[in-house]
Amino acid sequence: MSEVSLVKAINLALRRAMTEDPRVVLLGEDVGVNGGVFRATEGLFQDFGPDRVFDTPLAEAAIAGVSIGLAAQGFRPVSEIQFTGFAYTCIDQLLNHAGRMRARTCGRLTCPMVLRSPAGGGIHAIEHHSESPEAMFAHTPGIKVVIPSSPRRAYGLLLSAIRDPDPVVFLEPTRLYRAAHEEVEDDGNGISLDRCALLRPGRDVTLVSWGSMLTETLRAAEQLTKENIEAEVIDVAVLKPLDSDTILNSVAHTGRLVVVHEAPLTCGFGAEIAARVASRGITTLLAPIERVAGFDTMMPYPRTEGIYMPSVERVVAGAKRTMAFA
Amino acid sequence: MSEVSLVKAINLALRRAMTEDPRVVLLGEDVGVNGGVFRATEGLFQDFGPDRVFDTPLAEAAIAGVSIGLAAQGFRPVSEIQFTGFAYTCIDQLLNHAGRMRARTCGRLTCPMVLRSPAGGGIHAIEHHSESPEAMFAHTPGIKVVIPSSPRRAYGLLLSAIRDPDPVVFLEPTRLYRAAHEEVEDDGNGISLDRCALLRPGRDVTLVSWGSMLTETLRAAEQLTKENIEAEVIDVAVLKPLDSDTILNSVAHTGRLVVVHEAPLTCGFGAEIAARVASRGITTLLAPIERVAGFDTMMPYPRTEGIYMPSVERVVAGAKRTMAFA
Amino acid sequence: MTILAQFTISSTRLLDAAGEAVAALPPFAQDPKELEALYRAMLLTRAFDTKAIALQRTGRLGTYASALGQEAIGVGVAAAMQPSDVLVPSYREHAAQLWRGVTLKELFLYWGGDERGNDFAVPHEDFPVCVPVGSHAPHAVGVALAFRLRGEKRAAVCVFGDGATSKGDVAEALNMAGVWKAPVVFIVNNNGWAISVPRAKQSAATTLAQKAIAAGIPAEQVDGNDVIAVRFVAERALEGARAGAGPALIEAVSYRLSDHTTADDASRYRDDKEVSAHWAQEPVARLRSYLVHQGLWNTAQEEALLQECSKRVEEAAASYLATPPRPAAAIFDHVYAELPRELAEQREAAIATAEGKP
Amino acid sequence: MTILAQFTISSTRLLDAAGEAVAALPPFAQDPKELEALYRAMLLTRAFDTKAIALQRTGRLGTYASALGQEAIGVGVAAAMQPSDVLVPSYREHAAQLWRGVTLKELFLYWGGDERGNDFAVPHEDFPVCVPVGSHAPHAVGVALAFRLRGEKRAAVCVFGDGATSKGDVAEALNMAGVWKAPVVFIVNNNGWAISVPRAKQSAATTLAQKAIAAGIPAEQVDGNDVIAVRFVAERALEGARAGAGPALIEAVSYRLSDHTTADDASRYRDDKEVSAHWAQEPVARLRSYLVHQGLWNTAQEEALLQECSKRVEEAAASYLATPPRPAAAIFDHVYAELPRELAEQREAAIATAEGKP
Ligand SMILES: Cc1ncc(C[n+]2csc(CCOP(=O)(O)OP(=O)(O)O)c2C)c(N)n1
Ligand SMILES: Cc1ncc(C[n+]2csc(CCOP(=O)(O)OP(=O)(O)O)c2C)c(N)n1
Ligand SMILES: [Mg+2]
Ligand SMILES: [Mg+2]
Repeated sequence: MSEVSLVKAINLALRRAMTEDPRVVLLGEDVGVNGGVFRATEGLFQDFGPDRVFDTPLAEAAIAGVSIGLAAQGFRPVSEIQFTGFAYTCIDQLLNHAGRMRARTCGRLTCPMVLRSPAGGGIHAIEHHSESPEAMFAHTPGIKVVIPSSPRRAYGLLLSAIRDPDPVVFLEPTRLYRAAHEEVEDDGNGISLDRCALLRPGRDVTLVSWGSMLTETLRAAEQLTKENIEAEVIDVAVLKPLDSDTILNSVAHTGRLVVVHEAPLTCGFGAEIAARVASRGITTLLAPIERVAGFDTMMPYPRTEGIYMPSVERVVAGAKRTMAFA
Repeated sequence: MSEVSLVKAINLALRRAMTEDPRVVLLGEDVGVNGGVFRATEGLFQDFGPDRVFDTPLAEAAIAGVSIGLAAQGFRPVSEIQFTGFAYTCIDQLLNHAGRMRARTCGRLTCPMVLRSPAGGGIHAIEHHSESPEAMFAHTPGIKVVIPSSPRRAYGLLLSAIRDPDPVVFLEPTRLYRAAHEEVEDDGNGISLDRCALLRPGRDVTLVSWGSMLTETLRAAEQLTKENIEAEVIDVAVLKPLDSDTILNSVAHTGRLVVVHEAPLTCGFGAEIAARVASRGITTLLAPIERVAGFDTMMPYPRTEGIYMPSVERVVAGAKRTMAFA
Repeated sequence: MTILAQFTISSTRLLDAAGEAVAALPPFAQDPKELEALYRAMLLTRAFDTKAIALQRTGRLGTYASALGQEAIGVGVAAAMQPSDVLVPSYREHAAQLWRGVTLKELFLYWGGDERGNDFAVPHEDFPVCVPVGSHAPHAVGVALAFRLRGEKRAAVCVFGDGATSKGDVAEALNMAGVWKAPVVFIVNNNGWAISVPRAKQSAATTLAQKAIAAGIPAEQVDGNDVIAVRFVAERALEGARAGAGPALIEAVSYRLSDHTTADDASRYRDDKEVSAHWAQEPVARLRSYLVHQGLWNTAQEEALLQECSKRVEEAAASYLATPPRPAAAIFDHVYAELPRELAEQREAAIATAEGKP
Repeated sequence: MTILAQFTISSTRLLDAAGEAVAALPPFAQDPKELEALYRAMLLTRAFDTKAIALQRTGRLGTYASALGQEAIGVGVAAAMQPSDVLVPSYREHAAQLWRGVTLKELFLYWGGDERGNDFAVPHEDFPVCVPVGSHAPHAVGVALAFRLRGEKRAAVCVFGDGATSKGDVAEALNMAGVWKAPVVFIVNNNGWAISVPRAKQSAATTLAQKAIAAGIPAEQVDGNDVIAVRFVAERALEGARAGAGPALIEAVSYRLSDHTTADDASRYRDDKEVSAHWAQEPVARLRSYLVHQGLWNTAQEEALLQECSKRVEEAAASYLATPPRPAAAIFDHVYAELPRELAEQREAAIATAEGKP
């Protein structure tokens, strides 16, 4: 067992899923011979052939729409949208069709599809390549939304997403594709889609995040220990359906909550978490709920991208504000 | 001055805007000779001619995209998307272009456009005609999101939206188009886009809503008086940018908050309001924040639509839960 | 200047407006039973249409889209399909749905606002009607691709209107179908109008068939009021698709004799003279004249058929009206295969509210 | 069967690969100054290209999309435009942008990740490059519609790639332009590849020009490595558009001699032999041969021009590198015309964080 990057873990999960289930097919732009612009599908076209892995013309809405047709026919399409900034044209298909095909037909037709897409910034990419629209998908009934934060979790969550009988939007943190390394056992074990993950226990403040922002969040937790603040860190991982209990239980014993995300603050998924705690967990709160998030601006061009991205310092400051609160 | 319906108020505002500013043009499906499927543009084609009001082919993404081109050239396009369920294909244009054209070009090119669309359910419409995606638009930097709740407010808010130098998504509550009647003075006065409206003062609990759900919310407030509960009712009206202060000030004296909206609960705009109060207003809260919202399902077909729609009873119950809380 | 490519769009008509054969009829048209089946299906559709509008006018059905005048398209196309093919229809193809085996009651339930109207026992793999115009075109390509990948000799049929041809989804779907040689036949029901937008303002293209040229797909036009011609060209395209020849597009030209839907008032934008002129072209009278001239049909049979159709429609309507709405909890039944915890709580709340204790 | 419509797609080439005139050249080509201007612009683009790649390789520029081999398209099209026309380009049209008056420094700033690279002093109304493929096509239609509504004799030019022709946005835009007779000319820069997807897998259409047939728009193909031919056909289409003849589409066939971008490695999916074969077609050498044969150009001039270009490029690069990034607060400067209260608070937070006190 050796250390692999997050993108390699994705690749392992795809290979495993295709091996165990002939209904799994991959489609998207450049996923074939080229193995995907980030190499997530590397080698799969060569090993499984053109009937299991196919390049599509440049048309994201149709990639989603064709996946719906394939899924309704019993295939398990895993489609790649090259960057999440180009997935906005898929929202109509996801919202008007994938998310409600089962309900519209009383279960007669279903949509077991996965729409994968690299998301998030911090890679100094050209404009439109650093988007974090997870909240939009999480607002869509009938859809599941998953965001891994490490190679091992990427492997297990993607396997579960592909095996799930319903449509899953699977957002892969581009920033972690090569940066994150971890030993991953290719054992075919999925990770349940109905639970958040506790990454670090702590008594003083609960830090909740997902995807690449857990890097800053965990670093912040480390720094806080220097000031004798023990932060508990939760990786939401599955934004929809949301496991509120794990978060509520944590806040119940820490009394403090900081939600960290990269998407713009307003209507980001942090708002949903804050709202649930402000409803069910309010009596356990000892301080205002803090959201450390991207600003309500577009992702700036690379030269000033760093201004936008939530930093370790901002997370630490947010946590301290909750501690300082009397 | 006579009573007019909300859709007539929209019509008056459009006529006024076109009269005062030759740069205002209307485009959309069936907005011409037919005057719009809800008659919002009735008579305008006949009076202003084919160079000011034009029917488009059936292509919503292009309606948004063409509006961006017109706006960058100094026009003030007001485009109609026939139903909000068909506006999802506009999200890419709004998010990747309209909302950031100004920022991308450092102000050289701008997007003074309004995208109007009938939204919401309760009209027993066929599927896809009863959507409430306001939160998705409110998550989009550079965009403003406005939702009127009465003929007078529709008139003033639409005028301000058309005069605004930035892109505005203007969602019109279909359910109120003909149901709501009010005296509207066609005086050309706009209503500021930076303030919420206090519709009803009260000391015990703050009920916050927007659009057609204010009908249920105000009725609920009436019912609550019978039990000596005085509810303060706020019409958000402008979801983005959000005037948090008015809401925080209200909660500061009532100590209780119930947010009411028709969109699915998860990641609805109610979450953003709850999150802001749970951050800035937490010390003033005497009870958990309640959200009375649509369920996380698709809008059911007409026969069971009523199950989905938040009812007066649900709002009353929510308010009472906050009051019962000790 | 070098010429790189040339394209021709041609049109097929076998029966003229008077019901006279203007060309050799295909083999199936030699069989009276086949022709009678087509005729019966068109009449049943019209009977359903009439009843649906009556129910809507009296508040017992939702907004309804009539197929009046376009029955030959749905019937001709469905008759050309094999049961194992899959139909991916728009909201105006009741004729095709009925032929495929969707029941009158299921249609009433759908238009009455009940999801159970989409839960067809037969045809089990057909899609429900698509309301967001054109957005179902890529679904049909996916279905066709599934057939190709499994090596099945089946085809998908996607029907949409003239207005839908302006939608990006349709262009993207046509192009993908072309690249992948997917066994799918696209049918454009060109009824001349997209609500108030006439065909001429929908596109500067001379024909809508030529939309397929952009995708490198063979295309042709057919007289959509001539059910024999429609079935003939559709059969040819479907046989090709099942045999691996790839996709095809057929523009069936007909006319919307009704308002767009029961919510529409076409007199606001359409000249009655135009409508009456098109009544002379309509498909039911056209086939009837042919059958009568051929001595294959008489007034007695007509009478009997009309009664049979209205009886079936009345029974279905009664059974629909007698069907109680689904219980509150039902709206949570099929959101996901398994109800997540957070939705289970919402389900309880919905039930409580329905029972008057929110 | 009646024939309803016929279409022909033809192609224009004036200089062959060896730089021999294979047809009568247009008047502008009789003027040596005109030809020299086209040549200089292509060389300047190539010099910019070389420097941009060098900067990227050394970490001083972001991911960059080279125009290598496609200079004739941008230069030919821009040369056919009037200053008052508006360019709505994709991300690979540096050649056109430079001709239009965008400065080398502005291009470096853009590709270096600085919004100020889009704040052109000249051409003030041109759009910044569009990264979401094809999504700018409707913008160009809107711009063109604005010209028509104001009765201005101006045209919009929208350039996109072969891959973009598969995108719904492009089909919707073409159709609307056709219906409204908008003065817009669409240029397809067909460089044979969409990253790793070859033209043949992008569409089953014989030519990409025929995409316009779906919209009822006149279309033609041109040798995109022949700058004289490109300018000639683009001028003809633009004059028509300004004169009210409506939109047109031109497929300019060239080849992507470089990787897709500096982030791409084309050797993974493309045969080097294919690339070397296309070097024989490239536009710069082609025009140079013609100029040399005509006695209009010699090695001394070539030397001087190369030096002049690299000097200009080096100066612009130095000036770009010497430009400090914008301050933290700048990301809030142009979100809206006026900064809303909620954003003012975020702005303070950003400044504080930048100053180390989050
Ligand atoms: C994407 C989308 N936009 C708008 C509508 C509203 N609408 C319903 S039917 C229709 C016209 C469709 O015309 P056509 O495609 O010709 O089909 P027809 O109704 O004539 O059969 C419109 C605009 C819709 N349902 N979907
Ligand atoms: C809508 C969209 N999808 C995907 C991408 C990622 N991407 C960037 S360029 C490209 C290929 C474009 O090919 P083409 O249109 O031929 O233009 P070229 O790059 O060859 O000039 C892709 C898929 C994008 N930028 N936009
Ligand atoms: Mg039509
Ligand atoms: Mg290309």
